[in-house]
Amino acid sequence: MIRLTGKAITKRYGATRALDGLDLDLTSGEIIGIAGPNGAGKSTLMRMLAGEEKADSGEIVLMRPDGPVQDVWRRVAVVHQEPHIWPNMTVEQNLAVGREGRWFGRVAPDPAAAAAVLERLGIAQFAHYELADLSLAVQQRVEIARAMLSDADVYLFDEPNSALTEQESEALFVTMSELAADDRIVLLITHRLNDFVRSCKRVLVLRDGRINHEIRGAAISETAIAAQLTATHATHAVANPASTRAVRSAGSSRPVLRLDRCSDRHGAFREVSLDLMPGRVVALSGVEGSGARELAQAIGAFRPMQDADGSRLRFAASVSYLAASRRHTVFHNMSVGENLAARLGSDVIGGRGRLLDPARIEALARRSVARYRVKTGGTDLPITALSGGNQQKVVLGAAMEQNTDIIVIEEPTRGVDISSKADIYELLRDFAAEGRSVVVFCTEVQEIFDAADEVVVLSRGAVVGRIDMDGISDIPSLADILARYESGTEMAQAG
Amino acid sequence: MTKSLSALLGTQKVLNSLRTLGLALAIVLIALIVQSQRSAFLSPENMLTLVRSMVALGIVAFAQMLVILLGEIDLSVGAVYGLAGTVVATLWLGGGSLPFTTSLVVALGAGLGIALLVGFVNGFLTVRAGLPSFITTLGMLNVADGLSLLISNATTFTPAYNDPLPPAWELSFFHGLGGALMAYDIPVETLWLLGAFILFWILRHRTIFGFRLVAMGGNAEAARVARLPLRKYKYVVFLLSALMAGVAGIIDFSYVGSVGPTQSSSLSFQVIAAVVIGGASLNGGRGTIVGTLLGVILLALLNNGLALLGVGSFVQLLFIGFVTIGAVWLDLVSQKLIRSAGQRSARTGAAA
Amino acid sequence: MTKSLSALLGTQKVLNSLRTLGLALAIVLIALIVQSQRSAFLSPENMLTLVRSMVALGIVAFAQMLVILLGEIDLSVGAVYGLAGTVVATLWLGGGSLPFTTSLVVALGAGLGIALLVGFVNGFLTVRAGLPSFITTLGMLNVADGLSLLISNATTFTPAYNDPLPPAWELSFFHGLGGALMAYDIPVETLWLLGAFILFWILRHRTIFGFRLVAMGGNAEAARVARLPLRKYKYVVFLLSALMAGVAGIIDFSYVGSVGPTQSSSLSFQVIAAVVIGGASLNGGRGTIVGTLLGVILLALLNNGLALLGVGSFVQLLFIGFVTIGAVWLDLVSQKLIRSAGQRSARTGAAA
Amino acid sequence: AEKTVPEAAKTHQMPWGEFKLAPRIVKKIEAGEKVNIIVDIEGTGIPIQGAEMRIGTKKGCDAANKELSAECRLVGPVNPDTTKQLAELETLLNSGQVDCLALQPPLPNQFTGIINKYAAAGIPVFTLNIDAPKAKRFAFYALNEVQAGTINGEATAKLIKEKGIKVDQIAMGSGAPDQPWAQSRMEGFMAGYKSVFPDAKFFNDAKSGIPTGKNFTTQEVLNSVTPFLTAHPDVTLFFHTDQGVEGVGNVIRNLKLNGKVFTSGFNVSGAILDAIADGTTLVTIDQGFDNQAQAPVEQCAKYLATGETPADPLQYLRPIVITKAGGQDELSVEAGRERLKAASH
Ligand SMILES: Nc1ncnc2c1ncn2[C@@H]1O[C@H](COP(=O)(O)OP(=O)(O)OP(=O)(O)O)[C@@H](O)[C@H]1O
Ligand SMILES: Nc1ncnc2c1ncn2[C@@H]1O[C@H](COP(=O)(O)OP(=O)(O)OP(=O)(O)O)[C@@H](O)[C@H]1O
Ligand SMILES: O[C@@H]1[C@@H](O)[C@H](O)OC[C@H]1O
Ligand SMILES: [Mg+2]
Ligand SMILES: [Mg+2]
Repeated sequence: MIRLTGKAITKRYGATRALDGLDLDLTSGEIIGIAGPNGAGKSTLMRMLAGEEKADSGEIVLMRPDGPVQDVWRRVAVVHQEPHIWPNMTVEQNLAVGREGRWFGRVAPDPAAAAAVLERLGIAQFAHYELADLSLAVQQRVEIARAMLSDADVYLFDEPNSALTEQESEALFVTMSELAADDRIVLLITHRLNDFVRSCKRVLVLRDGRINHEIRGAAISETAIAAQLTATHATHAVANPASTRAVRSAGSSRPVLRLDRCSDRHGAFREVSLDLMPGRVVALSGVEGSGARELAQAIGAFRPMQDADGSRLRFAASVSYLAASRRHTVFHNMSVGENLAARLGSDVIGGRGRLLDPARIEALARRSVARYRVKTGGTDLPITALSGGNQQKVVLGAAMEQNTDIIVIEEPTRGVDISSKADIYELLRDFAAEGRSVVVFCTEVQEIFDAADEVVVLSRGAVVGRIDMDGISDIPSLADILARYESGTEMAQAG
Repeated sequence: MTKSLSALLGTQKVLNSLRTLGLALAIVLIALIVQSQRSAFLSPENMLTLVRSMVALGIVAFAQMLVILLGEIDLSVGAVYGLAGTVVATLWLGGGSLPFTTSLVVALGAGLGIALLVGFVNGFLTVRAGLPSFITTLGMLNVADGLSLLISNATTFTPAYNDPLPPAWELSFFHGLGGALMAYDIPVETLWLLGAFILFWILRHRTIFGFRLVAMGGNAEAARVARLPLRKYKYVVFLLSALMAGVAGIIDFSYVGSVGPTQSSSLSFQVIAAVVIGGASLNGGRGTIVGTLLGVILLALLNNGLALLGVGSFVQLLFIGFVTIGAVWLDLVSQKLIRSAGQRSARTGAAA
Repeated sequence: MTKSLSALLGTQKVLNSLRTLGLALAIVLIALIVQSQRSAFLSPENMLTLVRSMVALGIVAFAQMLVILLGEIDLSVGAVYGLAGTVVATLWLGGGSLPFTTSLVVALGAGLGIALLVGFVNGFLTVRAGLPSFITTLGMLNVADGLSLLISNATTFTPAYNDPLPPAWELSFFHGLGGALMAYDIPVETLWLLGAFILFWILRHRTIFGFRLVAMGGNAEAARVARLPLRKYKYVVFLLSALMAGVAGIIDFSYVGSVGPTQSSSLSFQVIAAVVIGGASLNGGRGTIVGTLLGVILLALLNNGLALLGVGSFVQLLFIGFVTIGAVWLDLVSQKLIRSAGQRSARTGAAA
Repeated sequence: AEKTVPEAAKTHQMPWGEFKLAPRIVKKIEAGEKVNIIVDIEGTGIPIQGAEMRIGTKKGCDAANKELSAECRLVGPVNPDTTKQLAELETLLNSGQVDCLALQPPLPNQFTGIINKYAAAGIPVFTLNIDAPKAKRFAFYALNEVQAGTINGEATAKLIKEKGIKVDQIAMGSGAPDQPWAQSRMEGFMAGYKSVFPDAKFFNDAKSGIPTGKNFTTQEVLNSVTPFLTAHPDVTLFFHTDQGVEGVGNVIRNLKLNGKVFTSGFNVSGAILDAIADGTTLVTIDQGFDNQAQAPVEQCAKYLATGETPADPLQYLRPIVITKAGGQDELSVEAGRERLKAASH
């Protein structure tokens, strides 16, 4: 058995206490979950355990049956919240970095092991593609593959599946349990509470830089964890989608955008017809390569789209688009406030004489920070000082403040904690309620269930199913329908 | 007292505004040393000389800073500087290889026009063809140099002694562009520097244009996702940069009173050095107008100081090398000190 | 047929290796044009001249490519090139400002030693002080130039006519470093180019070192987290770059038969241009040795071809500008074509 | 037009050995084809120098065509660049494009190797402006830099004496203080000046010239000499080794030091002449860049047509001294203007 203990770990960034005398005692053999609101210190803890940064004080000990380990970090493998990958290198080369082996010759990972891992994660066909050309979901799996390929005692997974679909996550959890069964310490951080329920026997709740609570065995349930997480804003119960849904489906009239047999320039999807009705949230769903993500990008005007006669489609409605990867949404050189204002025009942030008015930007930033529940020491802090989930809230806020006719978001609540998720769905609904339209591309069934009024399922570039969420009462049945559409066992029905 | 200090330093804003403190410090230090050796340093005449020597470098550097803010580079400015002056001279005075002459006003228009044309080509090739701006502007540097030599036939032009002599009003108008002296013998050129500084400061720090340049330069991909008009802005910065180079070439021509073939790459180099010394990042997304001005001052001061001291040319090179490195180092160290002082005080403030 | 084509193009690997096809195409095109105008172009003598003119540029560029691969830059190479030659000359031949002379072997050691010292300082300031390498190496460019002038006292040295004349074996040994002719009148210098190409190709494409440089240049933060020895590697590339500049300076001294104060910045500029033309990204993470060689060939070919054609020196600048841009453009277009062909075939392959 | 080539041209005994004119050149001349005379200078874009040498080449060519049918070309990098110039020389040699070469190497003796290669290939080489005395060249056309500096020093000193100007200290500067020609001019100037004022005090010596900008532009001179003169009020005479002297004149005017501070130097332009008329500049030496290019081109033709070459390889050209009033062996400002016009049109 392997045991990892941490004593009084403290880490401060300026005035922020990211870890505040945290104590930890973990043993191998099971997947241990770590839950906690955004900014609680989860990723910071990971960085300390992996030795990527030094703690201000405290002690971390890794005890193997043959004695304590000298450099703990050598025995730790990490899957980071934002993939730490090399966009200029191929998938295969990414796997080889840091474990190149011999000094001379062509550098490549152990071919058998690499092929097996890539196969298992379903990305073998991309082995020779540069990562810059691949989606966040693939990048995330490359990050996972890197961890899998290292021989470690401790495996840290920081929101490893935030961009993965149900099936892809499932495969990941199987692998994780195998690791645990192989007597490794496996840690899982996620905001998808269901993940804890299905794979953990022990869940630690981290709040304000300390382990605050522990739930074990049968006591682990979504409501139990949620209760711990939302303890401070108890008023924010998990949203009840069904109640609001009824109101919204009423006021539909003319579509905000009408797609009539539209196709992707590069053939990612073909002959898609779709009406975006005002007041409604449409979810696009489909596995990697189905064309769903590309359709979202095309509606977001981020990718060229052709209409039925092959000419480039331009639409009259204004659109704002938010990509999945924060690498592509965060202006890392700017402050929180500046990020919130970055998408806005001079009509909003300009003052007299159309010159920028710093006071106005400041006021707007403060308002947004409150509105989107960003946990930050101030609007003038660099955005890189924020936790992953809080960065997501900032970029989401920036996109929503644009006030366009349509908003298209990939993975809207990626990395966002449970209580803020509900807020965000509500904000999306409010946005739609003003006669506008929301399109989301989600990989998580729960999110589709919580957010959408309508689901469009794609497979191999074609729409294979449309689901009106009015008829869906629970998540398992939604998952079931989605799975059947995606595997092609049920043909499309008129939407 | 520590309380108020901490309150002061704790705010990120103050930290940001102190960014180029070390550079300013280095400048003061050098000035003190020079002054202690040569009392003529602070004389009004020398101060005027110093400021005057910054004019071309400064106004070209401000615009270059915007290019660099976007993560691009404009190597062609030196050549455009030369080209604009040469075109004005050849068209106005004749004697080059053009078969006709024009009035001064037309010549000035043509000079600025050709500068803008180079800027446009720089923009076009970078934006539309997607070439790295290093290549685009390196190519255009050669093209502009070649054009300038072809048009002028490598002649040196001197309006005041030209044959035929231009009309008196043209001569005095041209002299008024940069060379004429105002009260206290301040040359008109210095007004251009002042004007450009104010203009570019506003552009960078008080317009949505400058704000977005920072965003685009910091993360072009995110800018694309946010649908910021990246391509349009690229055109604009290249046009601005070329225009300022053209203006600098013309007003320097006016001040000096003559124009001839110049080695163009050296100005480009100095300009970029000034911008980088001033704290801008060649990767884009970081850079201020005040920093750039400080970079320009440092370079001009060094040359002025070394000339004042009468140091031999070989040793001058050593000085320039060491001082450049030293000043930027000082800047970096002071930034770190301020930052950690800020954090410490923020911490005690939070603890209290 | 389409099937096999798609199978071929579908493999991303082949696509990757076709990266610099367009550049190679541009070179062939230029060669064809020159040959059609001047049959002397393909003569063995001219080919030798052409290859010879690439030597210094090439070996310095290979090392510079590694620096650029890391996302850094080394502006000091031109100055180090001059400094190494000057130090060797002054120590060996006397007549500069040093009060003593040494044997050739010691002088050579000192020449390379001082090059390495500059490389070390470049590395130190970039790694330890955290200065941008643009500043570090710009500073060291001036320092090395200054040193070179101070040490040599701006003298021009000619070993074969020196007073006192060095021992005959030293003269012939020195001549043998780069100037001597081998069979078919091939100068020894060309062997250095060949050797450097092979060495750096292996280093870049067949060693962990090269592989990690790509990783570090592509994402320094990820490299840090993966515990790659970023700082050590930075030292190494700056040392390598300075060493190669020193070697180039010495073998060019041997070939030319004399050395004197030269303008150093132009070599630095050419070297960086060659690397960027060869497809390397100044942001790091992208660049190959074959590409760099093609960049070097393009620049050398242009000079050679224009001289053969007898184009005037002013018009030459226009050509150099346009052709540089054109070649890189062609490269880009061909890359896009190949890539989209690959994607199309990959898709049809996947659909089938 | 058939023509025979004299034996003296086909083989010629030079101090450094026997020269054999390339048979292909002989054939060319005999067939009446145009011979190629190439003028290769260190910088075709250097202010004043580049433009005047271009004109000199043309004038030389006109004269050459009286001897035989010739085509002349001015080549060389735009700005000094040793590597580039060398590669160009090699290329021209290999492609048989040169029948006679007039060469300005960037530094003395720097191109010894390539000159010898030309000689071995049977191509006559003449040097101009900067010499390679150790190489197999036929003759060198330029000023004797030390002598020209001395003449300048003497002329300047005489004027100072004549006008009763008080000179405390003399400084010397150059756009290229590291270059041999600049150091020679400064050396000469010191000697010439001291022949009149043996106790003259110099701020610096020939090896430590004040740098005034390596591109020889007026801007650079303004930025360096202005502070220098501001800081050194006791420097009342500034000798400048090249066209930067135009800028020094401007500095004196700008600083309102007319009548207190004076300058002398090299080269000629409208502005320099005006500064002489103004009295801020005392003496300038017009190097006659046009003559420096013209003479070797003419000599090329002469050798190929007649086999004659000067007995003394050092063909120093007469320095053209310009002062306000002119005088014996000196041009006045007006005469200077006339010459300038002639040299640039
Ligand atoms: N580099 C940094 N500089 C300043 N503050 C930081 C830095 N990194 C983290 N913090 C702060 O430390 C706290 C903990 O951050 P951390 O990233 O560990 O949160 P988290 O639990 O992972 O949140 P999330 O679920 O949103 O990812 C936050 O308040 C954050 O703002
Ligand atoms: N042993 C070998 N000898 C000669 N050429 C080889 C050898 N092995 C591979 N090559 C060829 O050399 C070229 C480049 O080599 P390599 O495969 O290392 O590039 P790469 O690693 O894909 O480049 P990058 O690291 O930039 O992605 C390819 O065209 C490859 O086919
Ligand atoms: O007079 C100088 C000339 O002799 C040199 O060759 O180039 C620069 C000139 O100023
Ligand atoms: Mg986190
Ligand atoms: Mg490789």
